[in-house]
Amino acid sequence: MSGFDAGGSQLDASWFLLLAAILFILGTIGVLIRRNPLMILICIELMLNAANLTLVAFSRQLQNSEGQLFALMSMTVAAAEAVVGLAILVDIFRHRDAEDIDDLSELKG
Amino acid sequence: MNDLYNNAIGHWVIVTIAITALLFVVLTATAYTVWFERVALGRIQRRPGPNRVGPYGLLQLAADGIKLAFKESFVPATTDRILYVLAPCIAVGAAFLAWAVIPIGLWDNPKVTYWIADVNIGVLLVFAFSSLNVYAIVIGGYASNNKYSLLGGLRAAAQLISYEVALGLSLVPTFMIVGSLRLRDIVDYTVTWGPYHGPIPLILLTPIGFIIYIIAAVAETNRAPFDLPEAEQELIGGFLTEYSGLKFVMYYLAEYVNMITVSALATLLFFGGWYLWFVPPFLAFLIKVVLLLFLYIWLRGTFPRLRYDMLMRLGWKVLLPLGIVNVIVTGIILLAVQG
Amino acid sequence: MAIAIFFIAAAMAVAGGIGVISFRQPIRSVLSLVVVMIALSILFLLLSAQFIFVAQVIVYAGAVMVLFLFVIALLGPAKEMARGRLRFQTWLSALFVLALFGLVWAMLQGVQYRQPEKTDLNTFGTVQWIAVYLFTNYLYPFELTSILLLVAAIGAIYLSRKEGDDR
Amino acid sequence: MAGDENGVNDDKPEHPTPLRGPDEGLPPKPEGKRPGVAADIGALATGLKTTLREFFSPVVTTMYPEEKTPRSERYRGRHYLRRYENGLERCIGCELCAAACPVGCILVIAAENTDENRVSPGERYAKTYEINMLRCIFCGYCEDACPVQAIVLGPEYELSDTSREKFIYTKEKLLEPLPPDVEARLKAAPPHPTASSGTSPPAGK
Repeated sequence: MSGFDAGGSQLDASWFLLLAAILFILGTIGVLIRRNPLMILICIELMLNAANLTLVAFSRQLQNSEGQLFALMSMTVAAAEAVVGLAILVDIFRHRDAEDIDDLSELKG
Repeated sequence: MNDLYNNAIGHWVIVTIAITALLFVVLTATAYTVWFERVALGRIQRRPGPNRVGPYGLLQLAADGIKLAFKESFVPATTDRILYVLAPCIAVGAAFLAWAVIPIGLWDNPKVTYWIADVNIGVLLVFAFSSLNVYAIVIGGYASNNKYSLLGGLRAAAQLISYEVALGLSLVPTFMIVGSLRLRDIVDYTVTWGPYHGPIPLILLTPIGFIIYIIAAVAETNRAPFDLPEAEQELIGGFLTEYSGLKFVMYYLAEYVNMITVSALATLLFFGGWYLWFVPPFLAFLIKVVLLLFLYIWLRGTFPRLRYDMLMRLGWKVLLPLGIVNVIVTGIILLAVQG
Repeated sequence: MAIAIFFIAAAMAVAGGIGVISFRQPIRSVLSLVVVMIALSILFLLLSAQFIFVAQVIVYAGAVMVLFLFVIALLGPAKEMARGRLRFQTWLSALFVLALFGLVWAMLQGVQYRQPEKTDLNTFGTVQWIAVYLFTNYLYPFELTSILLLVAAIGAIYLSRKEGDDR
Repeated sequence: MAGDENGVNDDKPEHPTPLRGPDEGLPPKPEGKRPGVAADIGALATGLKTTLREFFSPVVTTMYPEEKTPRSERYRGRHYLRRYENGLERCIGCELCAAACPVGCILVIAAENTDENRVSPGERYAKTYEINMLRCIFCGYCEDACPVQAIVLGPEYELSDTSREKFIYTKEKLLEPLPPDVEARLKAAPPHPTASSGTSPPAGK
């Protein structure tokens, strides 16, 4: 593994990837075990952040621009996703008290 | 000096001293901004303002501070205790962080620099830190568990996000002209216009940008006439309703630090920072900041508070399109000038 | 120094991540997520991605999460009910996820990085550097995301308007 | 402020705060044409100009504890019990002030004058004269009722103190040498003091 010089000490991209993996896993656990739809959205944001970290870490490791640009794009997508997701959630909460995602299993409004 | 700075430990010593000095300066400046506001508002209303504690009321702030510091520090019963205490801390932290990258002045001989960090994304960093400020208000409003506080917090969230867009957009022409985000480069921006060659206050090149900036900045700092989050008359203090004593002081402090921050930023971005004929740099900077602070107070003393829908309409339907047009026009002019 | 910063930020991020999934009140989860984001922004700075750092703080922490906070404050402090429809669901999911983590870990053990391209590290990650790529090579995706944002904004306005408010 | 605002104040509307509907009483809006952006900005500039002018005009505050606003001659403040020039008390203990007092804050207990102990010119004098200043509404009826003009309301209004008991003003407290301005006021309308009878009604009322 070839490391890169960050502030005078060797810090390998693997460290960042491992951290990103941990965060992604935490996000996945959240999506799986939490029931509040809002919480699931929050956990998805956490997973997106973890993905961003891998992108930027690879960008630095390979000294390539694409990773950072892709991270920017994914931030934009995350913002759009959050906006639409929250709008849907507010709409759902307006109609019914949905504290459990399983309550939303039927399509009837 | 340079040897000390290049030494690893010396570097940290200097940075620590700089941070301490800056904290001292900003805190003192904040105290006297409050004094200045009270006096200026008084004069606008033909009152003398504070004049009891110390000469010209200069120690009024010390008296107020002592009074507030000795108040009982309590947390109302049904609040979210952790968040309730955390919120004012966020306010102060976010307010002071921005000063890490604001350059105050520069002596040429001997070379002394008045800043902690001179980074090439300086302006963006200031925005980044000030964008965290909204948390203090929303969390404070939410944690107080009070409908007025909550309304104040929600208003603040909507208002701050709306005006942040206009604020950012108002500065884009400046960046386009200068071609750098480093605050020092923006201050050092020089032009050659026929026989003239030298630094120029950028307000001459982007007057519309300055107008949008000052309106958006007043809204960002929750100052009158955009002080809807704390509107005393309708929301009995908004997010501040449940706060008292030192926690209130922290919010108050943060508000005034933010005021000075945006004034300093406007000085750097539009008024040529620390350049003013023969005036020494630090003093020149101070004069410009004080004048901008006076503009703030003047606005507060003149205009009534906007209604909420008017605020949103002003932000989204007036300032935002104006900002976009300003960017486009500046771009066209730049293209025409530079070829 | 860099290693110390990395570990501090990583610890912040992991603690925040655990907070996100374990706090009962949504508002605390959101604030934990903000902690994660700020920790990640520090890591971005460590990876010399200045612009991503600023974008992370301004866009993610400063706007998107405020939106979450706004919605939570609007909907009130709804704690989720601990209803065990599948009692072993939590442990099952944790097991699967741990298996996934093991997979990633194993993958990371054998990772081989490509030889880095020769870039000027003085400009790497700066705003100018990003902007040059964003407005030349990657203009098309850039415009696409802007359209996506526009569509999202219109969709959100449509979704959140009141019933029968057909103006 | 004094110069240009007097003109505005002079032509007051007949009803200072008329009750009106949402559109009633508002100036009619010009038909078809909204005021332009320039007019709006002009209005803002006018506001800023006004406040700036006020900023540079002199302060009108009275620095209260050091300098006081002039009192009216008829100001009704703290009570005094007067004396005749020869030092005798005017009060004859008739209790008319206590009877006239709408809040009943005056207590008078009279005693007979004797030749050895002559306090007032009349038959009787007030042995006890107390006013509860917490109750007093400073209406001045006592002053009206007094046949010998013994009790008067002076110009003093800073009556704060630290306990409720201290607000029951006793005769010792009330019988104070008169301040010069009240003296002057009373000299302007002399009540013909008749030392012998003392019960003659005050002239000029």
